[in-house]
Amino acid sequence: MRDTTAPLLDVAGLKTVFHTRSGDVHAVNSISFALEAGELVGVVGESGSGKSVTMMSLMDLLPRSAEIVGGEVLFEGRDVRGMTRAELLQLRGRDVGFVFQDPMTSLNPVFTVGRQITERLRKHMGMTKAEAKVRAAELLGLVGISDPERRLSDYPHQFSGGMRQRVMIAIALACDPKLLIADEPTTALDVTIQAQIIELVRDLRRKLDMGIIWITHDLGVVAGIADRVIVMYAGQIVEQGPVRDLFARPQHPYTRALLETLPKVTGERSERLHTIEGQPPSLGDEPTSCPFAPRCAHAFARCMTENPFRVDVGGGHDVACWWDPETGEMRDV
Amino acid sequence: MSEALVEVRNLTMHFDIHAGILRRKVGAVRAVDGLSFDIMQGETLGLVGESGCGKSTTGRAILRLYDPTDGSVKIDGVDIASLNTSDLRKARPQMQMIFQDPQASLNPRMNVSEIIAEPLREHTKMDSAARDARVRELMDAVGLNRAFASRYPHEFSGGQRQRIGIARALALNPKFIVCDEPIAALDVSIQAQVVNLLEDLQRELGLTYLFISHDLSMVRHLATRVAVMYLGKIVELAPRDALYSDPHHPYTQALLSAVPVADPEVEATRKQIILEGDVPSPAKPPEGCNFCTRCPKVMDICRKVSPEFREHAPGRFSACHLMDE
Amino acid sequence: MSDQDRIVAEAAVEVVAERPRTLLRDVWSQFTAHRGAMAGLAVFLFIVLAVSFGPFLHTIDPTYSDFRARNQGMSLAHPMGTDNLGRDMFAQVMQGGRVSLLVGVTAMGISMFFGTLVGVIAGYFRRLDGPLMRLTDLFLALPILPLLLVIIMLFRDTLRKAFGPEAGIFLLIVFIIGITSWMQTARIVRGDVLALKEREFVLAARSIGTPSYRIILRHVLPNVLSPIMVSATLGIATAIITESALSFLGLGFPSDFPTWGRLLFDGANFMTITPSRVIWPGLVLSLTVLSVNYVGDGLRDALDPHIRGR
Amino acid sequence: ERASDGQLNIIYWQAPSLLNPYLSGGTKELEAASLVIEPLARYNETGTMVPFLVDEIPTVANGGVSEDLTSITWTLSEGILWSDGTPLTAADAVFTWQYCTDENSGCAQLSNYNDVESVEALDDRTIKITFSVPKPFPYGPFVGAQSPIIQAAQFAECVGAAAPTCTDANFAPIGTGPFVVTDFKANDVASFAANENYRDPAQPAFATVNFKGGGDAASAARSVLETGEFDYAWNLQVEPEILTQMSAAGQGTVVSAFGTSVERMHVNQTDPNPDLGDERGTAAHPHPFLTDPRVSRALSIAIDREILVEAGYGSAGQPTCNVLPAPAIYASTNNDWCLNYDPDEANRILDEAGWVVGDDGVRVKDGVRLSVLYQTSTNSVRQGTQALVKQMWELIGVETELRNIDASVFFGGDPSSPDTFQKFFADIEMYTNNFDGTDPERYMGNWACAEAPSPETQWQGSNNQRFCSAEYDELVVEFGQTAALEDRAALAIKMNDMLMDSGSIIPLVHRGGVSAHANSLQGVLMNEWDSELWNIADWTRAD
Amino acid sequence: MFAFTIRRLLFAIPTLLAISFIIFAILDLAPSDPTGNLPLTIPPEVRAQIRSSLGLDEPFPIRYALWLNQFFINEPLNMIEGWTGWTIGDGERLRVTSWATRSPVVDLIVERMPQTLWVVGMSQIIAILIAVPIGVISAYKQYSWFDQIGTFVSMLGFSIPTFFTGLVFIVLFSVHLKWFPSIYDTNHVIDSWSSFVFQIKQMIMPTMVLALATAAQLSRYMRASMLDNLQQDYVRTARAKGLSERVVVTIHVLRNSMIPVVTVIALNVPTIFGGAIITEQIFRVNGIGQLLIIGIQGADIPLVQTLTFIFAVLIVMFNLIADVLYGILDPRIRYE
Ligand SMILES: Nc1ncnc2c1ncn2[C@@H]1O[C@H](COP(=O)(O)OP(=O)(O)OP(=O)(O)O)[C@@H](O)[C@H]1O
Ligand SMILES: Nc1ncnc2c1ncn2[C@@H]1O[C@H](COP(=O)(O)OP(=O)(O)OP(=O)(O)O)[C@@H](O)[C@H]1O
Ligand SMILES: [Mg+2]
Ligand SMILES: [Mg+2]
Ligand code: NI
Repeated sequence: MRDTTAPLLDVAGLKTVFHTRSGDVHAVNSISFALEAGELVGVVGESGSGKSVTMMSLMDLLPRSAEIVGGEVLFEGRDVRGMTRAELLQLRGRDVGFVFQDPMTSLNPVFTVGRQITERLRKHMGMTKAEAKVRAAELLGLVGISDPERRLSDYPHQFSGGMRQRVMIAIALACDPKLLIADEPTTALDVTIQAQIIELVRDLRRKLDMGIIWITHDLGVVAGIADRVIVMYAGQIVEQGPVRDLFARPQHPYTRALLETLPKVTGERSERLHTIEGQPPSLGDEPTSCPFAPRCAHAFARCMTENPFRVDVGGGHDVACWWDPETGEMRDV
Repeated sequence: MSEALVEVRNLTMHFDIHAGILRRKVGAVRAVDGLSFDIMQGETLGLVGESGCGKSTTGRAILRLYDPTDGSVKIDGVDIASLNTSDLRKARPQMQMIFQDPQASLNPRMNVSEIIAEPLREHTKMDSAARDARVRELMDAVGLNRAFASRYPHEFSGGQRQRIGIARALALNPKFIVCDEPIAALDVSIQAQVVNLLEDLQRELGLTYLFISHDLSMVRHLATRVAVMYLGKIVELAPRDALYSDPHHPYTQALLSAVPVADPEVEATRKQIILEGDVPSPAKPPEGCNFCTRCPKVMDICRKVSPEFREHAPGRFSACHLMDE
Repeated sequence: MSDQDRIVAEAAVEVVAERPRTLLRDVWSQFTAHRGAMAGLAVFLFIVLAVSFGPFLHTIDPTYSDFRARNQGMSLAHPMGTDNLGRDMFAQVMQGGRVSLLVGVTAMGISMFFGTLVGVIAGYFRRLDGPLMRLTDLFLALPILPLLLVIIMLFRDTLRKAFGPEAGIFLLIVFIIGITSWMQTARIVRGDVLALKEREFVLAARSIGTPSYRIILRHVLPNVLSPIMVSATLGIATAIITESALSFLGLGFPSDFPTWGRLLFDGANFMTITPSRVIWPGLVLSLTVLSVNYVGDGLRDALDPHIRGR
Repeated sequence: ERASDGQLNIIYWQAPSLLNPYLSGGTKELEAASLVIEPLARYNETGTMVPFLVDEIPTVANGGVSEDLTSITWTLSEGILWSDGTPLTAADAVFTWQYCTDENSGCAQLSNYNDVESVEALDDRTIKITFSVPKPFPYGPFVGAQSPIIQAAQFAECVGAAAPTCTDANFAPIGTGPFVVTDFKANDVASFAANENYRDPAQPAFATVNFKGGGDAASAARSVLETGEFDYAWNLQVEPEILTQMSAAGQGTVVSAFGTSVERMHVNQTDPNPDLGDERGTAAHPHPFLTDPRVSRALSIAIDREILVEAGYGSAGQPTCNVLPAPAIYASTNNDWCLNYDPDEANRILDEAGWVVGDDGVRVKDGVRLSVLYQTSTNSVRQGTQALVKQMWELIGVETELRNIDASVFFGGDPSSPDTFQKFFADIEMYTNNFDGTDPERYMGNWACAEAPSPETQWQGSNNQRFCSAEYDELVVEFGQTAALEDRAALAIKMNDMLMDSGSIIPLVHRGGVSAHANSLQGVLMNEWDSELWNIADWTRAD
Repeated sequence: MFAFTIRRLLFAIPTLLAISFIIFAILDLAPSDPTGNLPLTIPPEVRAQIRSSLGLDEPFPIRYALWLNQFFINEPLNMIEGWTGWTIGDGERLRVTSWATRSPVVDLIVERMPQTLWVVGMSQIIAILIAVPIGVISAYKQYSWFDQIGTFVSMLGFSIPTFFTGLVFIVLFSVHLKWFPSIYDTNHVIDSWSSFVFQIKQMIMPTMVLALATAAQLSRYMRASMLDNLQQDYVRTARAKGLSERVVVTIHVLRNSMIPVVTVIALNVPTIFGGAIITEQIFRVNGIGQLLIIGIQGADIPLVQTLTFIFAVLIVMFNLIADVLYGILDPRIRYE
């Protein structure tokens, strides 16, 4: 069955809509990207740009009000959206690990941490209770929790935020997944704890060779760990490329502005911060123009009438923009 | 440097913990534990530290939103910590606060002009026309469209809401403003707008800020001096550039090294000091130096004696036994 | 809730200073979208109007007994039939409705007043929290129905004497139902106030120097209004039901003073002779409670910021 | 044959709280206890005395009652045993008297032993009761359900203050009756079994009795008439049409019997005007208009009693014009004019008396409006009656204000409450009264001048309407000295007619008891003079 | 957790004392007269004598102290004696005595407890069995037709007074269909299959009336609580672990949703006792509710005082149980 040549994950034209009482929200609009095994892709974008919804759409973990209205998700060449319920459960349980945004609420408060880890092991690895327990302790140790056997019988509220996030990672890693999706795993944490977790993930990556999608809005984190970066804006991918290339050669005005607004801890201190004026658009309708155009200093008339498609700028780097930063002119596409 | 506008001496804020059958006091959360520092006229003092280390508590105790357990806070020569209710009320206009969560700090049932006018109603005898005029003025000052005056907070974006909060804080022409993580809840693209606004206002109005944040890079951008807190205590206080280029305290060093930089080239080579373990609970701080449980340079003495916070180079204060050698 | 859903394009507003969407209007539009609640509101209003103005159209005196026309089924002259003394049921149902609704609304008013007062004070003033909550617990531990029965039995004549037969018993019943049902509201309100007190806008008001009572009036009360409103609607329903239970146990209003509960109770034995005697009071009673419940449900949804705007 | 008919199911919707009638005056307790303990003689369904534990009723004629009417001697039948097998002796009767008259016992039947000087056991079977005054009707003690004989052996420890502590005895007295208590749950259910030692070896026919209480009258009726779960239901104060409808189910029969209960209006002869302060409602201030018999007569004749009966009583009521309607020999026929509903006549009388119809339809005389405050206890039938009467009186230009007072306050007799029926701070009040047994002497004595409640008597007394006539008082005395039945009857009728003529009482309905029994139950003789269950030993089950 | 429980227990004592005083005082102020219901043929002197034999003459504080002593010391001692067969002291103690039955109030209550407990207990169990699935399904399929109908039915159940439902039941099932007896037999003993069947039959109507009213309310709580929890992040985590929907709902969500519901159930129990007053009256279950009504009607003050107070004790006790249950179910509280 397995297509060895196919990428680990291949997403094409994914569209997700929320049906709300005050109308539809087009949270994800035609997202396409691919992920190779062992690769770490960082996804950045501001709040509400659709990062979480995209990832949730992949494994159909959306809330009830959401509907995937189009697109294709291939996991190792298998069509995820066409899977039966059982296959999907198997996929979620065995091959994909999720780490969610908020460690405080993502664990079930009434079950012990041990139970929440072993549950997955027993269901998907067919382990006995005792085996699962041993493995769970091993996993807790792996994510750097001391005295893991004892902590297995503790409840989530007895852990600190950083430790809970590590427990989430342990759960995600439980069945040696091929793909780990981490949704802002460190946003809620302090920098020193964030450093610990980043270190941990780097470490695990070396050991386990998983594909990782790492969502964040901290460009610094991405710069530190990612192989490739996806920049999202208003439910779309506006730019995508290898990390060094993207930081060295940002193509999209939004990416550029983002990098410019950031103050730094080292080096030159700018006198005044750059700002991006205006607000992201509301997602009530499917965009027919470039969603960034109203805030863009370089917008052309065409940007207001047509939504730019992604243009390859070489080196696996592409951008959804017609403005060419090198020339300051409209791209010839 | 100019004279001190705010003098904080031995500021201590403990929250009692009650437990047991009779709800007796069994201990205290030492949220703020004996802080002493000055804030100069017209400067921005940055206060950084990890979550739960007592930054907000410090800010609130300085403004006497909490009654401090101990210590004194002089603002412009008046000891705020010991004023009675009515004198405190009279002293309020000169000190104001901007809050972390722009959504939570605005009453959802009041419209913008009511929110901004509230301090005016409390402290001035302006008639409603004068108040309206002043509200307009303030809205202009913080860059809010006057047409929004009768809108409700939920109709604004985060950055706009924070501007409303700032306008409210400015209404009474304060001298001193505590900014409690005013940008933490905002998106990167919006943070810059607010920070620039704060800077502009400081320049125009000669304000003094206590800028609380855990974003070290933003503090670097904004502050003139920076204080680093750990578990209820200031471990290091120094002028900005000195602190960032040459941190003395091991915690400051670790903190600075942990901040990721948005540049893959730098990141690839950056040396990080990874701290082990979690921050101890402020209810049960370790014996000796508070940082001794995680400090990479820990010595025996650190586990026994709490280091003194003192100035060991001009303008550079810290609390570490390493400095005492 | 993320910011996104509420953002208004700045550019558009620059030009038109449009009428602001107030919170109230948001709630209202949300409420109108709740079909059950709208139906409930319509039914409830209809019943209120009918009992208030019905007697002007259907002018038979509810106490007039036309002995020859007793135990009649529904007819044009007596749309809901007559009782065993030949009194017109329709007139009695309307008369009873006035009382029942008044009982519901007044008792609810009393209980909301006390509940809110105690809840706000307990939640806001730390020092009073303990004593007030103990008091609430104490009231919660009182066996309401038994005590209600006892108190009514004991004091109804004293009050009757003081205020006249109808007003006296009315005051007693309403007061007792009110005074014994404020505790839940107090608890809910206290919880909300405790949370509100930690919200930064209250802190902001304090940093401005707003005195406590104005903080309560300006910042706290308006924000606890929604749970109070929801309790209030449910309170009406409960009070009406409680009154009818009292009537059943023979301790409600006197037998010459119709309420829906009383009519239902008096008519119960005639169920098989003149079904209209129980069907109508039962129907309006249930409809009222039902509609009020639906309105409460709708209000809850409309006031919940997490449901709103989704 | 004894115990051959299985179980008898009786429902009393007011459940008995104990089975010792001396500690509770309630009918439900009396009747439940009547299955077990018996008096020397009972009244039958016609109000005639029948011997139970004796062979013969003592009279002056047979020498059982002394000539001077101060003593009566009863002789117990031979061989009567208590249900525990011991013989019944005269000492038990003596004990019973001592038990009830002990000062600390709070005996509810004390009035049955009024004027008793001594009770002696002349021998094992002979009981002599001596009175302090001549008793023309000496059948108070040990006659009727109110005064049964309890076993001395069982209650010996329970005299005086100890009476309430003897729960076992109070819940399960040993008796001579057809049944014995096997289990008693207060206010709920009593279980009885046939008494092995009952004097008639063939009785009772039922082996056990399940005596259930609780609920309301309508559901009790339903359980006999519609669902057939019970054989006998007592006191079915239910709207008549409901009973009629239930009977249609064919499971049971409604039976009724009439005693002496009369639903009546008392017409206040004193002025209840609150402005009078302490003298309110006293003889010092006669009522402004109700002392005029013509007004009262008009009010009476303007009431359609048939409708009142039909609306509230059905077969349990008959229109009456006498406050003493029974037994038959005492019933007057001189007042039957009132049965004839005649509003025109009423109008005529009032016109004649000088009451002129005013602009608002209410009659006025000398500036006084013919407006009355009409009070009664809270009860749906009474409120129905009030409403109907109010309308009837409106037709003759009488304005009526209605008031009802909770029964426990109204009848409670608390001197500090202004709302008791004795204070009578109203113009008209309505309730039911009756007398135990068949002798009206004490009852007719109720309306002597001295019986009027007043501040001096702490508002105690039975002459609630404050009727006062020297002539009547003389008749009361005479009654107490007359022995011959015919003479007593003539006196009683005369007194009744005096009361009626004075207009101080307007009788409305002669009320009877209504019960229902299953069609399969035979031998029920509905009796209002004694316990309804008086002849339960004779009851049998038809197949 | 332990300290918490003990603390609550200690708080219960002053609460109960205060309540006992309130109850005693209210009833004592009552202008009620135990002889008020006696036939009018009983003359006033006799009434006065009956009143004094009931001990109504003592002043208020003495009667209160006496009652407290009887209730808190004598009665418990009696019970202990009854259970163990020991004799403590001389065994002669003044007990709280009912005026109407002249027997110890506690004995009456003990006699009536079984009926009440049977009916109330069964109705609670049935109510839970009905309400939980309805609540769960309604929440899981929010706004589906099932949910809409469930909402409507439960609100209907809430809005029809129990006395009315009870009567309809009787007319329907006893009179017309003759399925169930309309009168509860408190003497019935279960000793065979058929007597068991009879017991079930006679319990069906009263329990159903109570259960329906309770279930109506419970299912609303259950639904709300489920809705709350279904939105929580941990549900998404559970789904992401590849657990089936059934496991997610019945294990993860249900367990969390039950926490508030269980306390609602516990807190509801005393109310149910109150509600049972009406049901008992209708079906003549003659439990403690009916005892209370008779006591009130007959102005049997000691009985009413004691019963009301027992209700208060029940409420306080179930409050305590609710708190403890909360702790047991919710580890966040357990480890406080
Ligand atoms: N349950 C929902 N109902 C309606 N709209 C939703 C819902 N969840 C998300 N959205 C909308 O979908 C869009 C994308 O949301 P998403 O959570 O993916 O953003 P994000 O990029 O993850 O942001 P953040 O950085 O804040 O996590 C937003 O506009 C948001 O308002
Ligand atoms: N009202 C209070 N009662 C008890 N403890 C409190 C209270 N307020 C704060 N604390 C405790 O005091 C400590 C310091 O809290 P504070 O809010 O000042 O931290 P912070 O540095 O502002 O953290 P953050 O970055 O998360 O805002 C924390 O451990 C907190 O739990
Ligand atoms: Mg997200
Ligand atoms: Mg803070
Ligand atoms: Ni939200």
